[in-house]
Amino acid sequence: MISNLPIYLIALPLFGSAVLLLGGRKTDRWGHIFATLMSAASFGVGAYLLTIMLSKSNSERAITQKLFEWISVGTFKVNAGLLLDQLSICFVLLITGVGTLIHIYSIAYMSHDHDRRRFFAYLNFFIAAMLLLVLGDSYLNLYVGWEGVGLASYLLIGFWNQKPTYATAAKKAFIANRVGDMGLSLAIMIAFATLGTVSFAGVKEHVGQASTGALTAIGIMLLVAATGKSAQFPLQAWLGDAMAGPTPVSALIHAATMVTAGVYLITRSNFIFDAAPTAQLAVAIIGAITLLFGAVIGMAKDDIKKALAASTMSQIGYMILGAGLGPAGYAFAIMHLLTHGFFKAGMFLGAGSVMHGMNDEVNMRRYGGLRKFMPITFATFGLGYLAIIGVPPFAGFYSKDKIIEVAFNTGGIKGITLGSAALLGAAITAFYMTRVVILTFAGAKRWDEKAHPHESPFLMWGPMVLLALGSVSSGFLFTHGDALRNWLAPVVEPVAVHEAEVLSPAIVSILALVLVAIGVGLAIVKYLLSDVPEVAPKDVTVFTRIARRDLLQDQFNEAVFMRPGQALTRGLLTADRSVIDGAVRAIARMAVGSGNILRTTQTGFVRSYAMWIVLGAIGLVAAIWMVTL
Amino acid sequence: MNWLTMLMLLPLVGAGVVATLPKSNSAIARNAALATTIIVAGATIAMAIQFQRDNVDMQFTESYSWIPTFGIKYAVGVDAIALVLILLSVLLAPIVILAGWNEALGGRWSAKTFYILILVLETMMIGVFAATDVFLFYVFFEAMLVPVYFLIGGYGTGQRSAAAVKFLLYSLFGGLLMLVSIIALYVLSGEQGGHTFDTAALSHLKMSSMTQNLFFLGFFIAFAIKAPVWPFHTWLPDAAAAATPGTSVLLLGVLDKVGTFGMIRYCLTLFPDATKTFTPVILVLAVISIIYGAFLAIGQTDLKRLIAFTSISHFGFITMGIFAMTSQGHSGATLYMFNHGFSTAALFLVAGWMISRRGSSKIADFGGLQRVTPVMAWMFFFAGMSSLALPGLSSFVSEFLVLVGTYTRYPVAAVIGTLGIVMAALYILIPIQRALHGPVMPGNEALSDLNLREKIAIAPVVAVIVGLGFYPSPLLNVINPGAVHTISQAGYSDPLPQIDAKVGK
Amino acid sequence: MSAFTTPILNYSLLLPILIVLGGALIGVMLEAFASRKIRPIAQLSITFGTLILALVQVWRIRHQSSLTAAMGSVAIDGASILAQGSVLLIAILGVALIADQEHFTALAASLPGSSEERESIQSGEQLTEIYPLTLFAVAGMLLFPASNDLITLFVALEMLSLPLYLMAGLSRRRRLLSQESALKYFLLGAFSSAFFLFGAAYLYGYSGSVSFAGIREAVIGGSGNDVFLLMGIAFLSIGLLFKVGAVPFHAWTPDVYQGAPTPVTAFMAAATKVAAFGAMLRIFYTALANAYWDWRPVMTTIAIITMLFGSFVAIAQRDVKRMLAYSSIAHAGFLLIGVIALNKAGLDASIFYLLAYGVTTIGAFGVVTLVRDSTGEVTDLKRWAGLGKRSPFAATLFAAFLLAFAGIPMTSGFIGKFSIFSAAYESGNHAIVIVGVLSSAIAAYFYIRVIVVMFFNDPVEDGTTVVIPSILTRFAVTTAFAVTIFLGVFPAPVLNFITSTALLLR
Amino acid sequence: MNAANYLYVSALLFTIGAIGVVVRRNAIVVFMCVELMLNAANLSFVTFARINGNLEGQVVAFFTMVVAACEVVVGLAIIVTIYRSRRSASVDDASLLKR
Repeated sequence: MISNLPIYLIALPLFGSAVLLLGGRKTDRWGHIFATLMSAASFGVGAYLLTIMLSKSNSERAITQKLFEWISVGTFKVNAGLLLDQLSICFVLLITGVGTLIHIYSIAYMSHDHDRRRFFAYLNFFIAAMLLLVLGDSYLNLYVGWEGVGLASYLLIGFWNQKPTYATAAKKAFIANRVGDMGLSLAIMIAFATLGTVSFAGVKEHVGQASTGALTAIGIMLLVAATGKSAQFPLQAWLGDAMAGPTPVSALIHAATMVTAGVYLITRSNFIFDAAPTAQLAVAIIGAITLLFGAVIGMAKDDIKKALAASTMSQIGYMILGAGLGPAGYAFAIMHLLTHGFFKAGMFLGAGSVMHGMNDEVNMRRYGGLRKFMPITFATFGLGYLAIIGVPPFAGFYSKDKIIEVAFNTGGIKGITLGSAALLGAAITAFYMTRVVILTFAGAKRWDEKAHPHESPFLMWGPMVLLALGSVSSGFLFTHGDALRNWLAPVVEPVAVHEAEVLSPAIVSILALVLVAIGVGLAIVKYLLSDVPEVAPKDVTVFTRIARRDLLQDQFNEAVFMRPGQALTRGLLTADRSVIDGAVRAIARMAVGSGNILRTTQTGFVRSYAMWIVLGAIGLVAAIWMVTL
Repeated sequence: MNWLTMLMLLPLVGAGVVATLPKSNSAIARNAALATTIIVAGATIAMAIQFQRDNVDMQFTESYSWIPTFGIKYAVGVDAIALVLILLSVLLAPIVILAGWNEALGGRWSAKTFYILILVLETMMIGVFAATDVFLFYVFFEAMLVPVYFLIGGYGTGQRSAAAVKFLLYSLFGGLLMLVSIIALYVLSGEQGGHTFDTAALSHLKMSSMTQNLFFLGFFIAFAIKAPVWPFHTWLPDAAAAATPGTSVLLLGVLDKVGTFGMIRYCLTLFPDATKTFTPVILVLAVISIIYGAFLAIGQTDLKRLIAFTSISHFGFITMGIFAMTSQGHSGATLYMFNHGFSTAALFLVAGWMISRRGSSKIADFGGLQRVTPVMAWMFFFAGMSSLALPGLSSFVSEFLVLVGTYTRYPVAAVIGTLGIVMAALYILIPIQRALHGPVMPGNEALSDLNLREKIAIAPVVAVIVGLGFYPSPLLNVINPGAVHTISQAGYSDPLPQIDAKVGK
Repeated sequence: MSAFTTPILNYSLLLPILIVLGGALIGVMLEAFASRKIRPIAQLSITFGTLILALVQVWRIRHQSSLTAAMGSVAIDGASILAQGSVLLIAILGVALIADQEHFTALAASLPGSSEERESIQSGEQLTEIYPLTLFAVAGMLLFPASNDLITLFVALEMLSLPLYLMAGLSRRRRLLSQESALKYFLLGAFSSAFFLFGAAYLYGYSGSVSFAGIREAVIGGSGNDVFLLMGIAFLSIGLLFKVGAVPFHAWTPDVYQGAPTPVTAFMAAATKVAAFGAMLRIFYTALANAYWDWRPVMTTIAIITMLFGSFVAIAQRDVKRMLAYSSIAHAGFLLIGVIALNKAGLDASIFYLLAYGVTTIGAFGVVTLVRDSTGEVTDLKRWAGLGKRSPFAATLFAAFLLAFAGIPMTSGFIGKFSIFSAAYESGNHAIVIVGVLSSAIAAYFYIRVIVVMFFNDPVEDGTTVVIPSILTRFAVTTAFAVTIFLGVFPAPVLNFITSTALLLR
Repeated sequence: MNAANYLYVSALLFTIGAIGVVVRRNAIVVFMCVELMLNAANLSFVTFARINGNLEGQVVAFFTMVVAACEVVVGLAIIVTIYRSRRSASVDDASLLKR
């Protein structure tokens, strides 16, 4: 009975999406409410399942549901099956919980858009696909959800695709994701060729027999997949542009849930990475690079959503780093993922609320002093802010510090490098987040007369408040008595013996807080105590300029992939016409040409015909003669 | 009951009926043709239900002496792959007629002639897949060019006659090369115990490896042109761009499958050793097709040509799957043929509707259709997603099977082939962005959305694509035993997973 | 000096030839004595009657065979009966086309453009010498493949050629061209017969016998002077290759095909090929079979050149009749493949191919006779544009004939090509099969081009019309069409008959 | 005298005839050259009859003469017609049909 429930998690929002899409305009009036109900119902099922899981002992909590045999060819057997275990339930509740809140928020946020029904259909579709991603019991099922969320993300980024730049942003996201998907599909192929199975259980069971080389290959490919979906270096470029979508989308998909799928994938594949240290190290390095990369970009952005997006990239870098630290880090990566889900979604909704009140203005230099006009937004955003920069006892403090600590604890140069990067990232985070808060809510007002900032309606601030509550409390709840670690233990199997502590937790915390304080201080000095120009100053250092241009990520992609690709396409187009088809046409021309030449032998003069006969006779005699000789 | 003969006769009867109808009333001809194709589809499904899944032998066999002088038989029968492709053909036929409701009117000749040609073509499509006598196969293989030639040249647009000629000559040339091999096989069979064209009997001929290689090439080049595999592809974009959408659907959806079908049925079973020899070369060609087709698709400015190039890329996948010689690759390739038929049908039919409404096939002439004609835009989007093998749609299952099946034996080919899935995103999303997104371009404001008839036509296509995406088993279970049988006949078995292989040592 | 012995003739076996000759003589009488009014209809019925009677007789003797029907000069065996049957069938269809007197000059002796000519046309006085001429030619064609010694062969050759020379010059329109074609045909024909005769002399010199059996014995014995044999083979072949239009002895073909009245071209193209290849098969399969090492390489070369040349040049043609002429050259090449095969399969295949090709040729030229403007036939390909629109009947039939020429399955041409190629492959001559296939591909190009012009090009309004065919023309082209398709779809009965009948007595 | 010499003569005559056909323009002369070639063949036949010691070759000669006579009838008819139409018996003038 219980094992039949997980499918409803997916089926409910999927049904909602189908009803809204197929129903068309007839559902315009009640579609948004229906979709919200479907999402909430899914959350309800999730919550019920959680209670059931809680009632069982830790090792018996996983629920599997086999639906039907999906693909079965030879030894390649994949069931359409679901796996609800301690790891996936975290995601289920995050997705449906935050998702439902954002549904509610969107009812108000999108109320003036006459395509609201379509928006909710996409949102519901996203919820379903994301749930499939975290519930699939094999890599291939995960893959379906994986591309499904990519599609949903594409549709939602391009929701206002009548604007060509938005449509381009959507396409960019899809393609960057596809590059990652390529990694995932290769990983699945290698897994099948090596282990003969692609289900999580099967791979886990056989992983001990496989060669390290093969496992490393799988791991690297999974990492590629994760970098695409989670906007990690070097496939990070799409995330900033993805902010073209409506803000609730940014909150749900590009902050709280979808972009964290990479972390889920790596954590879910812990058995592979644990057996492939090289791949694991690569994960950690990618995470460290990205957390700095995102943070640097974040410092230079004036667009509030892009600043938050850069922050997201950076925070996911932390999670990936955590996941790359092995058994000691998985739980903290997930923890940071969950807390981040709360505070970043909250901040995005806050940003949406600000934009809602500011005629969709996104440039923070045109904000200023908004705290008076939007007190609730300011409060919830502020709580999220405190959480992200890691001020105790807010959520981010618990999760981020743990990752830094574990990074140091891996020891050696690796530990020091990764740990230092994480620490540095914390300082930069503090700086740019403070900058965002100051530019938006503090200081003098810099908006023009047309804007009439006002607080958002209840349907919008309600969810923000709930998320802020999460930002405040979740960290403590998760770490209290190692609750989350113990909960996840059966999935990620943390090593029994603790590694030697290089730095004690206290020292790490103090170090981090000092650095955060420095970051905050610098930001205050620069943005609160001095005037903020309404137009971004031009006379800045090269470093700033590069940071504003996203560390040249687009220029790099353009120079390395797009331009040569376009040149290659043009070249091949020409080659196809002139070389391949040209050869065909040349043969045809040659045939006609030789026909035209040969027909000149037909002079019309009977004597020349007789000459042919004579020559033919001579030739014939000569030939027969030669043959006989 | 002589199912297959009946299936082949039904469209001919329909064509006869259509021929007696008055020329002036095209609606009657169309209705008669539609009714015929629906009856044929129904009959085929009735036959398919009786197909025994686990029996790898030919079923519904019939055999009559046709030209005893040469040992030629009218011998038909179906195995799994033939059944699947016949199903594809007969299912697409009514859809094509329904979708291209007015296609026949703009042609050089009457609508009546159009439907006669379509029905005759349907007979030949069934015949070419059902033939178990090589000679009979060849007859259908070549003869079916004629109706298509007239369909392209008589009812197409643009450079239709040049395209029709190119199509015909290309195919004919390939066919003639195959004829040499067929003749050679026939003579050889005479030397080894009696002239025959029976496919099964021919597969037991003894040949030196050199002979086998040459014969193999004769067949393979014919099929590579038909499929088409790079570098024999240049006829396809021209033909597809010139033909009416319905004809293009049949051309890309069914006729080209004769090539890949032939590779399995003839190249593999008749010349297993040569297949081994040539596999590396063919895989290279297949991989090139995948990438090359994708690149050129990206560069197209014409909607129809774009779809044609995507098909070249897809045929690369199919070829790769076939020559990977694993059960996954084979089943995947067969399923791919079926799925590609439907996803191309979706693409071409919707593109056809777009083009006929807009009066242009240039992608640049469209823009903002999502706002003007949401349903049509959705359908195009859906077809595009199917073409780029979005998981959950049928083409994903087949594409992934091909890739995974190839990887177990030829990892490099599979890895390069995987690049194709990224490029697929490009070549699908670029036209989607240009045609459906952005502001409404001038000239598109007044386009009408799909009408009920068009919705009815596209609905089964969508249903099949979605249905088989989630639940491919009905088809896979039919295909699998045949696929395993074919590769074991060719002397292959699935590579063991590395861990089991190690244990085996 | 031995006493004079009466020759023993088996008249029933010779009857087909004699009937036709008799009919021809009656025709001559009619031409001389019958009144103008009844002459055309009388000639026509006599001709048809004769041909049908002869055909019936051929059918009656189909299972007989004898070398002694005329003292060893004429071989009546399966092969000759099949060839004679084909010739008669084709002749019947051909005469059906010839019956449309619109094509022929009323008075061949009148000057082109003279008042005499105008008067004769206006008065409706139509000379009908074409019928007896046709019958004489048919008689020669019946004898040619049955000839079993060099004398008969030569006489038969001239018997079929001389009337054809005249017939080529009888066109009503474009008489200068027609006369020119007659002149060219005649001069070159006579020239090649001289070679033929010279070759015959050397074969006689080699073997000491004019009979094929004697030559065969000499070749097997190998005692003669090889130089004589080689010269004999070479020169004799020239005469035959000229008749079938093989390169480089083909030059007359396009000019004569174009200049001659189209019904004559049809008859000539179809029937002459049957007769000439019939004779060629007999000579090479019986008399010279054992010298194959001498002639096969050379003939292979000629076959290859012929196929390629015909196909290539046909591509460049702008005139339908010339195009068909070059196509017939290419087909001569394909038929040579059958001769070279030198096996039973090759014999069967050649005979089937000849029948199929002959019938299709009649049909194709038959359609050409229908496309006219006010000044007569229109053979310029450009002006055939849009024929499919103007006359679907004519265009569809012509397309079918072209597809048969191209060897598309479901037509007789395909079965013919298949059987010829498989026979050649069986004989071990793989290269020629490949060349044959290649030139088929090239040939397809121009057949298809004509279809494009007819169906896919827009009609030009220049007065080109398709006349309503007369009953006989309609009969000829529809029969040709029916046979072409029937032989493509159900060739089994005919193939069976040929396989079980075809045989060359030695 | 060696019989072979007759063969040489015959071959020479044949060659002369053949060359004549190729080089001469007048249709009558061309035709006469063809006749010369036929007669060369006749000479060969007769010579071979002598060499082989049977009569068949001589019989052929008679047939040839008859046939040649027929050919003359047909040939002259054609040439005369052409001459009347064109006022010229040059074979080079009759070259409308080409290519």
